[in-house]
Amino acid sequence: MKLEIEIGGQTREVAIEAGEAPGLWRALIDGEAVEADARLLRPGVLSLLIDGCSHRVVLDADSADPTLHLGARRIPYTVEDPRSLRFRRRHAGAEGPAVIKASMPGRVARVLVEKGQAVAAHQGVVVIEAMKMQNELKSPKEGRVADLRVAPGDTVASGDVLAVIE
Amino acid sequence: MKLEIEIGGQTREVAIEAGEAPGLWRALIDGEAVEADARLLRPGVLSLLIDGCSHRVVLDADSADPTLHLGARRIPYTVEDPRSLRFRRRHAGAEGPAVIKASMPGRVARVLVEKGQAVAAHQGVVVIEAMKMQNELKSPKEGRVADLRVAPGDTVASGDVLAVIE
Amino acid sequence: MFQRILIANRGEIALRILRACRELGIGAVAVYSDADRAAPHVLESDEAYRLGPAPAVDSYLRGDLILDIARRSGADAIHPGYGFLSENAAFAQACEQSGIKFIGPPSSAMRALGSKTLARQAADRAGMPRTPGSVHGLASLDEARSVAASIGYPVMLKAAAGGGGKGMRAVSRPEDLPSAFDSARSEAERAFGSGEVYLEKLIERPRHVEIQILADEHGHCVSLGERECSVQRRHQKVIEEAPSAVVGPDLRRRMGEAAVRLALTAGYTNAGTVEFLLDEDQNFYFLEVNTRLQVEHPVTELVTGLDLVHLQIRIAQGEPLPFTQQDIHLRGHAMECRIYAEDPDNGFLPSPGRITRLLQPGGPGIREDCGIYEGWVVPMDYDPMLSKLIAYAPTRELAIARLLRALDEYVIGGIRSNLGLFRRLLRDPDFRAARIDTGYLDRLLAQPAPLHPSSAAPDNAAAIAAAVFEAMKPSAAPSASVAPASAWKSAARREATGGAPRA
Amino acid sequence: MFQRILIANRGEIALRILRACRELGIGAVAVYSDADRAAPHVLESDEAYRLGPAPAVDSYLRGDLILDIARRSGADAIHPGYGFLSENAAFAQACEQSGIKFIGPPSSAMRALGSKTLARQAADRAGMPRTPGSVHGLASLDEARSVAASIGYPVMLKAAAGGGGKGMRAVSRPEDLPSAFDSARSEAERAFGSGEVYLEKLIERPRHVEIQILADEHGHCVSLGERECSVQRRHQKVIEEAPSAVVGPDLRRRMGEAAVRLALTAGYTNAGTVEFLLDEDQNFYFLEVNTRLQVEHPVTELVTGLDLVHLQIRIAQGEPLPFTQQDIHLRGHAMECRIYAEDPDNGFLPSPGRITRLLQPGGPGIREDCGIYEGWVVPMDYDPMLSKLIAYAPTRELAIARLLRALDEYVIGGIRSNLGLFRRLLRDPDFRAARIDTGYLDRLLAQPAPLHPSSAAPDNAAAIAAAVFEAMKPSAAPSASVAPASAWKSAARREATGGAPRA
Repeated sequence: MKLEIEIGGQTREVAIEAGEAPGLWRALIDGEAVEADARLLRPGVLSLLIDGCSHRVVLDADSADPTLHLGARRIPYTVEDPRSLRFRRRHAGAEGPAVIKASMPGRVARVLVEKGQAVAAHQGVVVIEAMKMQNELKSPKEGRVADLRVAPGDTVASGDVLAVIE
Repeated sequence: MKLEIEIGGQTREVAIEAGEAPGLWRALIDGEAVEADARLLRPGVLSLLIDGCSHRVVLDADSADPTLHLGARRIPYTVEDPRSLRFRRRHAGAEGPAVIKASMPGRVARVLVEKGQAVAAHQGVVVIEAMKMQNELKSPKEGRVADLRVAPGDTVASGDVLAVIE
Repeated sequence: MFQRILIANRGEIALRILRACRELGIGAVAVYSDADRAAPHVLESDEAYRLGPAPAVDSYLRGDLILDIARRSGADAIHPGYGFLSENAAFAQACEQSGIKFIGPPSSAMRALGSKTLARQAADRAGMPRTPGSVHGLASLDEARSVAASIGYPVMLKAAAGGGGKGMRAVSRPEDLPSAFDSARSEAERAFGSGEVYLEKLIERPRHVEIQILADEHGHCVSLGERECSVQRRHQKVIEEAPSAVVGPDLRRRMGEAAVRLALTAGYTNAGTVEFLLDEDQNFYFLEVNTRLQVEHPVTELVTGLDLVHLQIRIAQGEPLPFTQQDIHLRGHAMECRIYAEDPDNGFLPSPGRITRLLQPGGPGIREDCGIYEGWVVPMDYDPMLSKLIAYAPTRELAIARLLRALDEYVIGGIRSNLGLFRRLLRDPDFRAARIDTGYLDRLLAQPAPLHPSSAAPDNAAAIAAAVFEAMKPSAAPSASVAPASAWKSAARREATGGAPRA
Repeated sequence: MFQRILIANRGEIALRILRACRELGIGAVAVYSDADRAAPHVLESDEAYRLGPAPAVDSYLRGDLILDIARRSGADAIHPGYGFLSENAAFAQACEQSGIKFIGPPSSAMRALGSKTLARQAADRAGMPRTPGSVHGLASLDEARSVAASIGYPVMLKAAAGGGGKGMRAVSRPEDLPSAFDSARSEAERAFGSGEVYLEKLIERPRHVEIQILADEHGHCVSLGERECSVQRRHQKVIEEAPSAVVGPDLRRRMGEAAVRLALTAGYTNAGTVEFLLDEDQNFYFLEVNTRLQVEHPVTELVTGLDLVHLQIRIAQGEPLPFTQQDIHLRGHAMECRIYAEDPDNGFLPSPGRITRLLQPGGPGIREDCGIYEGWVVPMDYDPMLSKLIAYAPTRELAIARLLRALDEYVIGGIRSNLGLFRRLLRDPDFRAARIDTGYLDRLLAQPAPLHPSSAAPDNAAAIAAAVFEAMKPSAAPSASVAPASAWKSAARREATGGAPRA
């Protein structure tokens, strides 16, 4: 299995295959051969031994881009099969209307614009509230509210699209 | 769903169905109507509210007969659908040769008899060892070793049949 | 002896009080909102009753419903915890009138000390040092001008009903006073329903040092030493410790005596905290009284060896304090981290949601007062505190080392937490040297975070772990051989030698 | 300062030492058998190396492999924990010869105190009370007869190399001596490779009380008070506590001074325990020395506020003790339960296997030194200890209440454990009154267990929970209505009123 892994700001080419015994893996990482002994203690919790060095790795796979907790470090990463559609799409670069996404999970406290309305850059669009804190989402550019997907009282998840500015 | 539950030495007739809202259940237990609010916190861990009384119930389902941890109490039980085959088989009563089962998980330290050999009641048959402790399994009756299913060094689980005495 | 205590709270503090009830053989009655049906305090309670929908105004702030449940469940007493109704004198009074013991001070003492201006007057009666300034609400801008001129700039405008930094303004020049006065008043009005503000001299680089007191209903009151809570963000405490690194026995005694005097003057009973500012010359100034158990009470428990919730319950039952001031001995050092569901890398935005993974620390010297479990959905309706991680050790240095060890064992997945903030804070040279004041953390956060010692070059381990997780996915295709045999030779040879320690 | 310590152990004690290393900034090198690849001590280590197959003789007892890994991984020191190689003087000597520090006493002191007869001679040199009897191995049955006659029956035959009750025989009449002498000798020969046995006077209903000592390499030695470990089953400790309910300051001082004298006489360094029997008249008799850290060390840590593993490491680094005897103050009460994978309802048979559910206690005053996690497969190859649950509280009564509270929070599923035994023990009136001796637990277990207060009539809750679990199974058929509408009426009405507390 060949993978391209974006991790810690770098892209690594990793080829990996199961070794002779259960739990043993052989990897080529940017061409360098590495042997790893990996045991899944319970789902998402891995004990990884590489040349005697012991690593506790916890997988946090719920968000769009998965995250590893390697010891005390929190490391977001992306894994791509170089042939996959998503990979090509990401690497094609995206242009188009500006999308305003929820920066945290919460409830919509206020909607400050109407659909079709003209907005200035940095103008407030939606206010999200969670845990006694309010967060105002602003328009990234001058434009027009092409879509408005939430109303006051709605519950939103982090990353949900709230509005689209053209 | 109608069930016959053997629990704490008693047999209870329980009919149960989901209530109006998620987590609510309506039960008839030996004819008495009971409402329960049950939330599964994670697999096997249940928060049960009955008339305001709060119970933490943990299911331990791995053994042949499942066990509940109700607060600090450990309660083995069996659930039977009255129509099931197993139910009828259990209740038919079993007769026949004596079966010697492992009383604990462990490794077979010694086998004290041979297949076909005559044995006296209470004669040692197999010695199991685990955690620095040895446990000698004895024949429950006088007879003959009709079957011997383990050899020294074998690993056995609790309840595994070690030998059959006819 | 109480038969049953209703715990009018949620989260870690509800669980902590519930455990005290268990230990004293008292039934624990929990209440919950719809967001908390699966909360740990419900799971571990003896009885649990629904209050209402998730928002606090519909549930944990509904004193009427809570009193009704207390009556109907046969509870003798109500423990309010902290927050919610804990400093609500009207609720305490309603309990008193219902014959249900409110585990806290009498409502009269709560009223006398709950307003900051009234508390400043009480401090004067107790002969206690306080910051120069007014002890009544300012009637007008003119009065504000004249008070400010008499005490000298810089000054602080504060809301009498205040808390959490609302209605508070620092003013360094006379020309800024009018707008600050107006905005403080209107903010206080909005937040607390009272626009009363007063003025005090601003203390430069103060430490926040507070004294824990315990008073029984027989006129005995003791102080249990201080807590230093100078590490704050937006007036919210982040790390608390006992003892303070800069408070010696003499200062401790003087602050303790002042706090006890104030409590006795005000007819205070049960547990309470008298907060002070400590300036760079070791002068202390009365700040306010928290008429309840505090979040940070565990650090006092660890250095005194006492259980404050047990003692609160016993005091409320009318028992006299089982010790005198001379019996209180502080030993070792304790430090607490408030673990929050917030994202320090993203403006400290809240991070409610499902906890998908949870690995918790344990072992020597670690106490965790926790309100979460793996699978729990942290509601968006309440404050973001998940847990309190507390370390005890013989010295401050070792308490810090122990907290860092425990933080390294701690993993919270699915939501963001501020664990990383503590890993940074506890390694900061200024914090380690106890060079802290209430502005310390904001100054630290204004600097870029130092790189993690080993994060500069993300090592192979992370990439390999990611690949292993990918390869273990049920969907992963059976892999063909990916490397020429020769590439594995040295590895295979190394493996054949057995343990293969590094050379 | 050590750079790296190899931990030659497994389970909770390996994890506990590993945490101490972390806290002191020292790298922790773990070793593991094939049964322990997924063990917590491997997961949390900095480096981990395979020893060999599961049986201890092929892994944790392989001193040669362990020393080799220490050398190759660059470890400066080896911590042996307890059990395995911890009292193996030859291994300690091999470490000394390899220039790797053995964290424990010098091999010479281990030899001088490791044999019980040599230790009795050392006790005599230190002027320490011991049980009447021989201080050398018995050469013949005739010698045994004459010693027994001189001290008077009943007597105990004991193996000089003994431990765990092996090679031990109580003899109450002269005519029983010959067969007891033969069987003790052959049992000792089989168990320890040495048939040396000696004779001592049997103390009736003794308490087991032991003194923790710490000695640095500069001639300083202190005692850290006593632990009472009288609750034993088959000579294995089950509950330990500090302080003992029957040891007052004067007795504590005298026992402590005797223990320190013995350590200084024998050239002892590092942590050690001097065990005594205490008779009903408060006379104490030297029993033996454990030349290592003990399982029950946490109760001493909690009442002294010290960290014994930190101190072991510092002593091994050549540091002087950072305190003197006068600095040691005991405060509060600590009690430890040894949680085992064994089935008290079935002859205490071992219960290795997968832990399918694990709910662990926490909160105030609870420490857990634990070597398991949910999903861990408890190997059948080692002793059955899973975890140590330890409570600290201001008084013995509250420590017991706290342990009971924590035990109620604790659930171990998939295997059997002795949690229920502790729930029974801690409620037993004799235990609560501290009317205990080394025979106490065997007498208790000979009585039928009292019924659980609420287990006499298994209430509806258990049956309903079982039915809910059944109905939640993916295979459960969609249920048809099972009751006439009228049966639900009152319940529906109750629900409509909201919280629905019981009347």
